[in-house]
Amino acid sequence: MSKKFLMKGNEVIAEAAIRSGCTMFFGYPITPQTEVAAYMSKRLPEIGGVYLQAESEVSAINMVLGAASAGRRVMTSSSSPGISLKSEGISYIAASDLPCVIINVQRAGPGLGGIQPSQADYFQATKGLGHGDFHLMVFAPSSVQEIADLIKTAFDLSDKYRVPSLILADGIMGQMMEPVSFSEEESTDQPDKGWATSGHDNKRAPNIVNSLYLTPDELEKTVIERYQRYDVIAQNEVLFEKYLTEDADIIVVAYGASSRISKSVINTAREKGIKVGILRPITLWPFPTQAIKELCKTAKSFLCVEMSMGQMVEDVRLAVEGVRPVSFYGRTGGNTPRPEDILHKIEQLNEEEK
Amino acid sequence: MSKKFLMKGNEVIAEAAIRSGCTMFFGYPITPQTEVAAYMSKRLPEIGGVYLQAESEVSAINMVLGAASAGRRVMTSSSSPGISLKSEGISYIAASDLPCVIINVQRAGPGLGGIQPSQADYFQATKGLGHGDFHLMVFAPSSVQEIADLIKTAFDLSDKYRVPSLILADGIMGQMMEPVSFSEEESTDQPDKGWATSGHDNKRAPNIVNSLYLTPDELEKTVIERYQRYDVIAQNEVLFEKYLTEDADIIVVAYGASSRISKSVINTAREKGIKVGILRPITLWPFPTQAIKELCKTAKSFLCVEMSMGQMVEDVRLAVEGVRPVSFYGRTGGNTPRPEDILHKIEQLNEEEK
Amino acid sequence: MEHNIIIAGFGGQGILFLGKVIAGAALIQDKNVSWLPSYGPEMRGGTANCSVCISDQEIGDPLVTKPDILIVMNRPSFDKFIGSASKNSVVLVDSSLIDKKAERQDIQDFYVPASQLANENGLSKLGNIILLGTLAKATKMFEKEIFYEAIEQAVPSSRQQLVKTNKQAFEIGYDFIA
Amino acid sequence: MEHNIIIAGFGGQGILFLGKVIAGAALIQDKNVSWLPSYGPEMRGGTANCSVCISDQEIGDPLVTKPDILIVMNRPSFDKFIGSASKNSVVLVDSSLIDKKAERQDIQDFYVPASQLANENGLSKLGNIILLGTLAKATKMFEKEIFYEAIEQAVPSSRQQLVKTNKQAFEIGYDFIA
Amino acid sequence: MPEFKKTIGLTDAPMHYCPGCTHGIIHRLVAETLVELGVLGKAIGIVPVGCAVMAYDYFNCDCIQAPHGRAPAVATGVKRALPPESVVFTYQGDGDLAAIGTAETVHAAARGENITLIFINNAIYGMTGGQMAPTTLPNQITQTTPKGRDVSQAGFPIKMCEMIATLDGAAYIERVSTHTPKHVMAAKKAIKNAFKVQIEKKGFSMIEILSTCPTNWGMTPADSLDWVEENMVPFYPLGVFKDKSEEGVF
Amino acid sequence: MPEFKKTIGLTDAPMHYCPGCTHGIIHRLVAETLVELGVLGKAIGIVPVGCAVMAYDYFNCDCIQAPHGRAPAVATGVKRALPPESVVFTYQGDGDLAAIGTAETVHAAARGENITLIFINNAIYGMTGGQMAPTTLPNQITQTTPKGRDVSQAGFPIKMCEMIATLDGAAYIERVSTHTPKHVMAAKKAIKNAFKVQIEKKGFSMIEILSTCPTNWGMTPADSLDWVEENMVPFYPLGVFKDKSEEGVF
Amino acid sequence: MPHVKIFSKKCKGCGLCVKVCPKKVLELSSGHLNDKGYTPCCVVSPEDCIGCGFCALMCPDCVIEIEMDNKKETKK
Amino acid sequence: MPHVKIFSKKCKGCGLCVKVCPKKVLELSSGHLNDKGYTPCCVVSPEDCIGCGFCALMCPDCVIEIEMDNKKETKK
Ligand SMILES: Cc1ncc(C[n+]2csc(CCOP(=O)(O)OP(=O)(O)O)c2C)c(N)n1
Ligand SMILES: Cc1ncc(C[n+]2csc(CCOP(=O)(O)OP(=O)(O)O)c2C)c(N)n1
Ligand code: SF4
Ligand code: SF4
Ligand code: SF4
Ligand code: SF4
Ligand code: SF4
Ligand code: SF4
Ligand SMILES: [Mg+2]
Ligand SMILES: [Mg+2]
Repeated sequence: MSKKFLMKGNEVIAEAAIRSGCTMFFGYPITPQTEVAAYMSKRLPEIGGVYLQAESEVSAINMVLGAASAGRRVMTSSSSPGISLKSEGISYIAASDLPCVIINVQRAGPGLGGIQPSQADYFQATKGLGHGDFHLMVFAPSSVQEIADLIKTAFDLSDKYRVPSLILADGIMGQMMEPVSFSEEESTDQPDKGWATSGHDNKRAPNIVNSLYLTPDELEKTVIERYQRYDVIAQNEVLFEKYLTEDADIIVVAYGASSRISKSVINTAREKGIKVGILRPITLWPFPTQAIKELCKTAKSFLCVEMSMGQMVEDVRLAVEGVRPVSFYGRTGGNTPRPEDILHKIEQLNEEEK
Repeated sequence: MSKKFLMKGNEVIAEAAIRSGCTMFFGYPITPQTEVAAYMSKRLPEIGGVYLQAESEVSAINMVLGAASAGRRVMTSSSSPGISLKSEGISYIAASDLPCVIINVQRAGPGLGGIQPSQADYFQATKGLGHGDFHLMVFAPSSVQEIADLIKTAFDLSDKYRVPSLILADGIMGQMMEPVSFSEEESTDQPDKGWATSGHDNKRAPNIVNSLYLTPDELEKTVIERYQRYDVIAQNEVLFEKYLTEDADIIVVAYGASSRISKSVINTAREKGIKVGILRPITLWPFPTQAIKELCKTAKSFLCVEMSMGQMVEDVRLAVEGVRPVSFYGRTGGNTPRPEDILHKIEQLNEEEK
Repeated sequence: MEHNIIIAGFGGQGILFLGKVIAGAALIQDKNVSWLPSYGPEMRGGTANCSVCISDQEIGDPLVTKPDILIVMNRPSFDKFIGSASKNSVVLVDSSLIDKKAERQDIQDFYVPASQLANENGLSKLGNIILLGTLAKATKMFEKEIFYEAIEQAVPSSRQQLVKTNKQAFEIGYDFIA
Repeated sequence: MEHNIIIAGFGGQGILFLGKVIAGAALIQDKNVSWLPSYGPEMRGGTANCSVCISDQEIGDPLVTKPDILIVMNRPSFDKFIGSASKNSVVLVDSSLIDKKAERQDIQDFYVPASQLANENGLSKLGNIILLGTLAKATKMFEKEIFYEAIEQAVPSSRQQLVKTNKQAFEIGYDFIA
Repeated sequence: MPEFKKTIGLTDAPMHYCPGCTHGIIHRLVAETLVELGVLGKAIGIVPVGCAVMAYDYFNCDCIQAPHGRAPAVATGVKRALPPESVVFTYQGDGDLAAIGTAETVHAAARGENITLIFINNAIYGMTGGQMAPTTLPNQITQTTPKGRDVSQAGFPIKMCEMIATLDGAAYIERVSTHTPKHVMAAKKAIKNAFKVQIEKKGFSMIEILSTCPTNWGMTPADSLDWVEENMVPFYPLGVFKDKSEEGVF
Repeated sequence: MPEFKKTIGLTDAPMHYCPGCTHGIIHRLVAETLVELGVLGKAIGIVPVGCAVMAYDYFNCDCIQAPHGRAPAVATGVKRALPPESVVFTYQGDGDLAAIGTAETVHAAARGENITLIFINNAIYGMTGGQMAPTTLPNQITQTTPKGRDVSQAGFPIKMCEMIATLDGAAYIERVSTHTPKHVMAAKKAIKNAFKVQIEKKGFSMIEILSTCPTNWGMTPADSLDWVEENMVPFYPLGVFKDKSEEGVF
Repeated sequence: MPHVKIFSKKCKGCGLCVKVCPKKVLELSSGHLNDKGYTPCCVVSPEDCIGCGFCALMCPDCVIEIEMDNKKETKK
Repeated sequence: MPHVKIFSKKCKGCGLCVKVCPKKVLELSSGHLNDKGYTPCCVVSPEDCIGCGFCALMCPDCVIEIEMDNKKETKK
């Protein structure tokens, strides 16, 4: 096993990106993800990469658009209000079929809100991060180690499908230190980017990166083609973890920080003789709809735990389709779900089922 | 009956706003809603109001934030990419409990897309128009006359609940002329805005408009209080129209431009002996979930028609909860659903049910 | 009564205005009516067209794809729309700008050298209204007076001197066919 | 083995660093470990605290609310956290800064005038590490050498001269209790 | 010789700023000015995102907390919503006003918007922990310029007064400092001038105030004052860059 | 005496601009310059949202269509992604560059970003149908200033060259026009200078070019040229506002 | 002798060339529209052309080409 | 005689007043921390104070008040 370091989630985001071949970073400071940029500003120049602090999030995402157009692996990072500001640019990047990785270390909203952790940008990340029909691939790590692993996946898949990746973390994930080890394999086998606007050198026709199609039929065609890629992604790239679900009557569904808190509660509940398991979506888009549908066959009810007023729960309901009851427990405003409250909810559900 | 004018939807947006007591407008030009600003720039100075073309959509929404803080009825208008840019400001406005009216005359996306009509900002409008837990009241007119009526409702309810209103129109609604008449009643009875930051005149403690709460418990409290208001809205302010639904086997669900196209198809299908009706959500948030649930008792299946790759259909599925099949027909990229295609879909469903 | 109309030509030929006058006439007659322009950058220099629907029923789709009245004022529009006109539709062609005839037999087509007539009569840019006159005669959809009223309403109050020339143009078109 | 630790005090007292050393020691021993700071503007001047979890199992909630080890270095932190310490928990108090004793009987509390000892020994700002020494002795959670290694790793390579003073401070704390 | 007492323009809430941070001084100067000009009751303060984000707790007037960089836009909305006697000011850091808020600042000035911008230039992003600001000096070390600001990569600092003074709507533009009592007195005078310009409806005013950030500069508060004198003042010359207080801009 | 043939820097696609719109002239000047400097194959053009939105169909080099106003940020991303020999330019209207894109323009200049901005000032939002632009002249009638631009409400026009020239990263800033053949020739020279500055890595360059919008000005193309001469040139003086082409900015 | 060539199919009839031609060599066609719907520019007095290139410099649509008839020049 | 009053509970011990006092009237306490955890400022030689107000002008936290003891002055 390779060496383990004790590192902050934010630093791991940066280090893992660099190890994944990311050589360009454009950002703008915001709590609780400032360490990403701090790390990048130190390391990227050392490896001949580019670190640039933009004048705003809007500018940063457009620098990403430029760098991605030129064919480079590029990343930007922000937190909730900053992500809102990037939404026009993100829609453009998606519409221009550009690969890149975007980090959202969520803090509490709405508005300026607070700087404590939150998962209330789920809707925005999975359904509405900009105008128009499009998706991002959304990854939700629940440990510092998983951050390291998913960053690489996010870059690789983004290049493969030409769909931008979003890492949806939160203040806990970003600020927490845990042991982490990095895979030794070099990850430099990036697909050929023949489409990149890097100057035609008088050797080929001009490459154009564009999202404008004034003729509806043409635009519709590009959107449908993109949705076909989305279908392939939904077929092949869904990630989730199941824990003690096989015989479970109650399935907790939770991701990121909420899932690890929930998971520890599962063990306590099991000790009390309650048959409960957890399904942890790792990709939020594509969502593990099929896995949940499967569980409907064995489970009696679902409990969704989030750091929000209830957002992912809609996707759970869409998967469950009324076949089983789906309940919700959430905290917001920077509060995290309390293990005792989750346990209480589970006990209640267990009672009701009897 | 009061006099009817032949007016463009965009002009009616402006005129109706003025008749609803809106005296301030901040905008930035974008197709297909430029007539809103053009109209306002002419009329507002005439009545002593304020028209200001901002340097950007970001600036415009923040001017709205300022004017709303000062207690004035204020509006801004844009189209899809511009709305994305406003999303941080919208989240702030919602978080600061400020009333205002925001117009989105949707065009085709994502990215720069095209300028033809679209309904692909439904997700963004109803779930993700910014970071954090919050909602807007979302109104979807399907005729020029209804624009006139809903603008007034949007202002009144926004003041009443201190929740911002969004009019989700599209290029057809904005560009089309239809006859319209305006209600004669004066609408100046606006609720007292004792919270407004208009200078304390040394007569009261300072008023503060703010969305920052560094203590999670405090922030959570404000969010929960706001969600209680949302509950009241969901109880009392849902608007929808039903047409020929009573005996219908098939229920079409569609809003805005799609709904009027669908509605005419209903008549054709009825002539062919197919029992089909339509439910047209007028408020998209709150969504007429209950009305759809009711229809599940009598209808055999649902067909959702949208100018998108399928967005509102999720809310329909959430309402139907698997009790009945929900199918989808959509066009995107600026194309509009074709009556013959809708009819074909309905006929298919009718066949399947036999 | 139900009419689904497409009017098409170059920008600057008064295509949208013509649509507004027809829509206005329908409103005077208390019909349901909708008017929908094609919009966007192609407006400039390029082609312009608009859809007008007139009906006793509520109007569904405001976008006309199978017109029963088609008025075309340039060649690209002729080529684009002639095939879509419905059976028995009334098709008006500005023959001073379009040197082609419809190959269909199932339509009522009228060839009016409207732009030329307009120029000859010192009514330049009023070819559109000449075609309106012809349309009125051909379809009898509304009385002449209704159209006159609609013209009066559609002309901006600052330019009322145009009302007269518009009416002249209307008459020319009206009298062009028997 | 399982420990849920809260360390709290003023910003500038080395609260977060102390947490890192403990977490580092746990990692050397191949434990699962998490370290979570309180973060934000209150850092400055105000209070700072961090949660450290050490376990043989996977760690769920990294936010400690019921510590079995509590180290407090100022009065507000003492007041805030003393009630939350779990039964039989080990509580270390910098008694040079906190003039109060816990009223609870169900905890093992130690009062170490750490800041004062640090100043007296020319180790200013190392009150935190003195408390670490006491902790090591009181809990026997890891061998002294492990903590030394953890200190070496936690001190930035550019400031390795600090390793020595840190170890001195550790010893003082270690020897403070029997 | 004057007595010194805390102004009623400030509330009793203790300020959260770090020890020795001159944000506190500037708060007092603004608050005193509002009181002395008799406009506290007509004043609306727009506070930024930055260390001054909670200034609404300190200024004893109506306040709005604006999104990062957008204070001039919010101020525009407020000013135009209220009767012209209202007094609207923003209080913004360099990240807020000169980075993310560049467009809002430039265009409020270009419009001759009758508002006053109080611009705290501390050459750093204070609140987020010391990243490079648009005003960070060449070679200055920050969290995101760990080897010092390399202007060939990170760009040159922006001199806002010099830039904004080129705009036709700008009526009063001055740069002052807070690093000695004398400079504090001059700063007070400049702030007062700016508010007078607003009250007399002469157009847009902005006062740039050099300020310290001991915490992120990694210095004692006392040394920070010297650093302003030795490093900032030479780069950011103090003085009046535009004065149309007599004739106004319109 | 030279022959005139369409440059290979432009594609064969017919341009969609309105008759007589000088956007077309400027396209040609830029394209010719790229060819003459031998950098067409190394060039990446960033096209704006504005009438020039489809310029990627006309320039015979790699192109990126950028969000409204963000071309300088996109250009920065591209320039820094590619080897320093690459030649990156933006082509932006006044709404794009001087309104929504103000921050991006100012900061690209402040950074001394080694890119070239071609800035088409036609005093109006052309593409959206003739609304007021930041450069619309006082009293000029537009769709959103139906009684003429009232500077006391709508603000003063911005003189971008004057403003940007104050920034330390700006290496070459010039304003030219297109309303006579002579001016067109001078414009070509200015554009060439700007690209040379980029190629020689001297810093940021911007050429502001007065241009017509017959359609939205409501004039014939010929009259539009006169309008530029009589109204725009007096307000927007032509000339070089900054020239560090020798020494460079760094 | 210089030779002005106008691709009148691509001409938008803007008249800028007409305006700047010092020798009034060019004129817009009065009635005839091209396929684009414009009255294109025509060379009415080719013999007057001095080959100054102003027309080409001002044509926004690259519709004008100018050839210098070098042979003739050398023949002189 | 001027009288400098320091609300040491609110003092953050920043030392700006100490730095600018021309008469060295003020000093930070060496060991004692106040409730906020700071070593507050103390008036060590009140008799030297000339009431220049520099300390108050520089105190970021409005911790300093200066009273001019008018009575005494009139007594003189
Ligand atoms: C949209 C957005 N981006 C970034 C942030 C994070 N942020 C908070 S304060 C700040 C900058 C503070 O610097 P400055 O404006 O110079 O004020 P100072 O703290 O130095 O007084 C930033 C970037 C935010 N809250 N919102
Ligand atoms: C975010 C956004 N806002 C607004 C628009 C609409 N829009 C398109 S072009 C344009 C302005 C064009 O004016 P200018 O930049 O001066 O270019 P011109 O057309 O005059 O050449 C605007 C506002 C848009 N597409 N995106
Ligand atoms: S971080 Fe800097 S600017 Fe902010 S309060 Fe502390 S010293 Fe002042
Ligand atoms: S609208 Fe104006 S700027 Fe745009 S192409 Fe036409 S004339 Fe040119
Ligand atoms: S080259 Fe000169 S003279 Fe000849 S047509 Fe052109 S403008 Fe006229
Ligand atoms: S300038 Fe060009 S497009 Fe215009 S009339 Fe002359 S040839 Fe035609
Ligand atoms: S008033 Fe002057 S002399 Fe007295 S303590 Fe303050 S600074 Fe010193
Ligand atoms: S300046 Fe104020 S806060 Fe600072 S030490 Fe002096 S009295 Fe205390
Ligand atoms: Mg700052
Ligand atoms: Mg323009």
